[in-house]
Amino acid sequence: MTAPIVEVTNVSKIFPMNGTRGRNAQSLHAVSNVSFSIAAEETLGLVGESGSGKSTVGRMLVGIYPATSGQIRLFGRDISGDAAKANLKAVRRRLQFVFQDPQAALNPRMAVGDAIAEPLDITGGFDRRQRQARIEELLDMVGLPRSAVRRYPHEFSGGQRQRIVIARALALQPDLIVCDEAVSALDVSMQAQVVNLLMDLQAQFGLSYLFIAHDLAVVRSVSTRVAVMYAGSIVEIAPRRALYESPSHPYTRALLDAVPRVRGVAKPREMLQGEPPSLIDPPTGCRFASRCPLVETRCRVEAPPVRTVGSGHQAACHLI
Amino acid sequence: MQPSDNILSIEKLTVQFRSGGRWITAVQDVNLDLADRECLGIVGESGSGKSVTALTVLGLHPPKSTRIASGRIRYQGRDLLTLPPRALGRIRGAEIAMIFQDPMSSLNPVLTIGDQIGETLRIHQGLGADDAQKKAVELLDMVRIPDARRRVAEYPHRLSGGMRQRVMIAMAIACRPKILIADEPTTALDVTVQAQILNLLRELRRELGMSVILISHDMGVISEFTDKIAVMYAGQVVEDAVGAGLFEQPMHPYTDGLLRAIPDIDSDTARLATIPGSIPDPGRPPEGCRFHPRCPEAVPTCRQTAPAMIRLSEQRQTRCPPRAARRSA
Amino acid sequence: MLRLVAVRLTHAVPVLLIIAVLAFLLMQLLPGDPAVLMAGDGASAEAIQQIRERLQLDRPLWEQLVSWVTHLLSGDLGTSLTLNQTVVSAVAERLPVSLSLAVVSIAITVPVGILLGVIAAAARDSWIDVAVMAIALLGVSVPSFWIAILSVILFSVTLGWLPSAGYVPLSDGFLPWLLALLQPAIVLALFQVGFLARMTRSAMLDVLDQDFIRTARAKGAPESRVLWKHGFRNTLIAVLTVVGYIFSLLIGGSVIVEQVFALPGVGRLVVQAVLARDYPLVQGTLLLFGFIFVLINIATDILYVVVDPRVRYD
Amino acid sequence: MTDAALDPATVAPSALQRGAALARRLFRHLSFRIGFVIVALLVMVAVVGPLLHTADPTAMQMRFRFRPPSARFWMGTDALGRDILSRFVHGARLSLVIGLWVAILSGIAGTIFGVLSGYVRAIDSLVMRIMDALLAFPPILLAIGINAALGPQVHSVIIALSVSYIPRTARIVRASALVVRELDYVQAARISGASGLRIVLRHILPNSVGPLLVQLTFVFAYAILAEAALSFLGIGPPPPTPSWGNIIAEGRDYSVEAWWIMLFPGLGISLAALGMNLLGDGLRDVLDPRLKIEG
Repeated sequence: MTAPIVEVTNVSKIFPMNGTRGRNAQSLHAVSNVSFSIAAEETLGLVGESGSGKSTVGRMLVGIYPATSGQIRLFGRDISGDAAKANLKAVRRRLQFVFQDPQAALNPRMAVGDAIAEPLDITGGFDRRQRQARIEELLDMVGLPRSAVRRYPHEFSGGQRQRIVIARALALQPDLIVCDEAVSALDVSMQAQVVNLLMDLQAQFGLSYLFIAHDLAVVRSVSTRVAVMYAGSIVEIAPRRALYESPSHPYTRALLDAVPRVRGVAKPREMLQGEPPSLIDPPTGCRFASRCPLVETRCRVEAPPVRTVGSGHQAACHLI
Repeated sequence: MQPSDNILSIEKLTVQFRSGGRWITAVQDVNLDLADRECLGIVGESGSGKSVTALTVLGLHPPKSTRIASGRIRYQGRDLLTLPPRALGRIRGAEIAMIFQDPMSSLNPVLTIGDQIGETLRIHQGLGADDAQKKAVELLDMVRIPDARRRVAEYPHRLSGGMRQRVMIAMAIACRPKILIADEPTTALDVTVQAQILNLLRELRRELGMSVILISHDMGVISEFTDKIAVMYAGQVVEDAVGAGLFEQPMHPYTDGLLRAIPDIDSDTARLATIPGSIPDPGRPPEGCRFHPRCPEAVPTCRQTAPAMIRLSEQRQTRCPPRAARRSA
Repeated sequence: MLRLVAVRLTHAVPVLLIIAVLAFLLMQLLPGDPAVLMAGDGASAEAIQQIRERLQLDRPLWEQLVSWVTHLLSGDLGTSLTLNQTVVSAVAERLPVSLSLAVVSIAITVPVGILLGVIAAAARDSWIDVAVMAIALLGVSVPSFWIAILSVILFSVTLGWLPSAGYVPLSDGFLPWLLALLQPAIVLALFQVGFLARMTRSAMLDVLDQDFIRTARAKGAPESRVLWKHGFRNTLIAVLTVVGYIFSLLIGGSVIVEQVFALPGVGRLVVQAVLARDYPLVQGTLLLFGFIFVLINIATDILYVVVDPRVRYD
Repeated sequence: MTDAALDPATVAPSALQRGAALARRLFRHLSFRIGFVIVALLVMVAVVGPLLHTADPTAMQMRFRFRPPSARFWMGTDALGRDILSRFVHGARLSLVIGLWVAILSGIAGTIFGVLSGYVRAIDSLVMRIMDALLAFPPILLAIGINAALGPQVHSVIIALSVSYIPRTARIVRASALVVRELDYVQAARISGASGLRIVLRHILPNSVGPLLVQLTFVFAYAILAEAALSFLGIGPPPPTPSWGNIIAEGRDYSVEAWWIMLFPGLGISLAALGMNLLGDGLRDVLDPRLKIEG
């Protein structure tokens, strides 16, 4: 197996809180001690509820936020250390991002062609003809007519706009695309179309995805491996079948249980009470302790170690 | 089914919006019945007209840009659509209550939650400020908000999304309504919180003997929660069914496509089935059956004649003549 | 709350300082030799030199600035060139007139403007809305000095109902005071009523589109309650901001209205000072107005916290 | 809408067609239509008027003092026997020229300050403090002060009023820059390595044009009113210049006997301000219904 293209080691992100300075300064521990890797042509699904830190992880990966501590290596280069800026610049072309809201991800005053070509224009080195040819090629790839070039985003539906955003992301032939809730804003029928498009593009170009989503079913359908985040930490990471068929962390089990099923009879629920802890002053022990049905005394004091449960299957829980 | 069984009947409802100087039909010819203590689910994608239908029941659609082109909404022998505003006001919140999708924006940010819950009681039961506040605490207890006595004086922005939706529910059940309309009540919430809220609604429904109309785009939520389901597409009900039959044997190609397009959490799928194309422009719905441009089973007549609902059995209706014919054959 | 006031006041210090420097720099903007300009045409060389010395114009710029700010801190704004009194006493003498005018005018503006705005928003797109907004639009389009003259012709000259000019101090009785101020205050209020009505309407329309308004209706709340308790309460931040801005309009407007109605207020003083090239007086009054406006802004900021629980300053 | 965009057979409209479509939407708006007609009429009066009506606005004819409106003097004559119509026409030209310049100058300066403080965080608080301080002076008073310093001339009126409207314009541009710069499409550009200049030029400015344009229409209206007020106070363009405010100031002493002297210029000011305000209302509703801009 070749070296992974993404290696994230013990990364944390702490945001200083607005308006609190000096004595009672507070900070938000959005991501704590997260580690994972992504291999070439692989999709890592990252699931979690709102505030779990999954989106922050994605943003750190493309350099929107610098990591507070830990190491992020992309394509073998460290984008978190001293040479972060230069290294990020070197790998920038190989990175792209697809946002949740296709409405906000496109400048309403920019024609679709110009939007798609923006990464080309920023990088430079494409003449008029090459630029035009690439735009048309990209439109073909995502299944939009070439006549879209001179149209504006408001003339398209949500699903079509997301295709435009994907075309823009593909412009420079990246190797890694971070999809942050990329299909969450779409209706079911549109969602299926865009998911299939992403899969086709991956097969065609050998892309890797970090696929961030709250919808567990969608994540299962696209991912090779899946990581589950809770309150800033990864609680479990496993190949998809292992995660869905034999989840070992109590949170993963509860999460899977909580999803309403269309087919088949609902299983008796082991329903989670309460809500995730505040990340301004996160608990010392296991962050899931306050809601865990199996909680023991040590869970409240001691942070759980990461245990290997099976091949590529790890979970952070005292009780495994 | 006898009309007397139904606590609420929507009959031939057609609602239009004004857009760019034209009237555009958002809801067309919708018929729905809600029996006493029943839970009716309305499922559909955005633009299907499901929320508009629900809002029309309480007259909460924007009055200037909307018109009811036809139809009746019968509740206890009266037509809600022709009721004078004051009479409708006495029903709103007291007999028919409603909760909405976004608990963040649905609560008034400058009033305490106690004020807002108490307001329902002050309006309908003429309670004084102190009594209303006391009742508000009881209601917060009922929706399982811990530490209700302290929380009652909080402002909405201090509560989490799940808590706010509980406050909305407390507000809605304050006067023990006969009908609760829940418009995408869990869409903005996380899945574990969604489970809590659905559970709470289920318990309250039993405790208070309410009938419920649940609107959602999520087939899973609808499937687990409701007794009767109507599927809407482009402003029309395309199929309805009592019980789980709809999921086992959909009688409309749209329902079929929708169910196939949902990724399955319990198995590894290689590739999702899709419905080609996109939802039609409500200003220019297709001739004939509204689904025919996207339908894999369309036959020539589908392009020409707009189909009516066809009754298949006591439990089922569909707007797809070819499927109906195949079934009876 | 006290801490908040203190914090806001300290935040205002740099703004006040910049205002003081701006007022000072205004003097320096004078093309050519300010002393010559001030002395007027055909003044003798000695007279010019005298002015130059009195205003310390012969000293370097930064020294002038330091001396200006130091004097300012001790409450000394200099001496008027034309009035034979200090700037502070000249302003203090006229301030009650301007304040009286402002109070009466605001007392008219706020309720009328808000009421018109809320009514128009409630009756959105109906003929009532169109009519109310047409009136508001006229209010912000018709020049006040012109309407003042027309109003004097009608109410003072033709009908003889109201005095056409002059001020009666409050110590001479409330009614005469009010009567003297009524016409100028109404004329002054016209623009602001129009402005406030337009802004209130658009703020209301914004709020009335919000989800919690639908919640209130779903509760069965009567329309008047929806409008005021849920709608208007949420526009208070926007309305407060506009009212704060109206104070600055009021100061500007009073300059004109005091002129037309011959009210001996600060606004009239400024105009006289400008026409007489009495620069220390111009500077001093500008500074005063700037300070008042900053204080009003602070008051507005503090009131935000009162009307909206979400607003917090740390 | 979505189907047409997807259909490869339909051709995307050209920039010209898009412009025409926007114009059609604007003209469907009643306020805009009325405002446009009023402003167009005044512009015609100001541009064509002096060519058709060639009477010298400053020529005094003592024989014809205080003539009421008649076939010969459509708007009558003033105390010095000058033709009011002629003065009115020149006043219109002056008002519109001043309004236009103030809108342009405060628009340019306001945009620069607004973008700078909205995009470059480091200088935001300094720029905004200065703007706050400028804002502390009511426009008319600031104009009086600057005018006093620069002397009573047309260009000092323009400079004075431009300066007084910069803070408000800067705030509007800053507000939209603050919103736009957090939007996903700007993030996307950043991820691709876009420079700050590119983000400002391609993303922030194009999306601030709407609010800016609306604001400047209102500034135009206020500038006309403010110029008239300054002239009326005797601090505007010096007396022989035929400005609307001057005419009213001169006619004020005879307002009862010779009402026509002050009537027409007053109507002129009101109409000009009304027309621009109506245009602004229309632009606001059509360009961005959620905008709340005024002054």
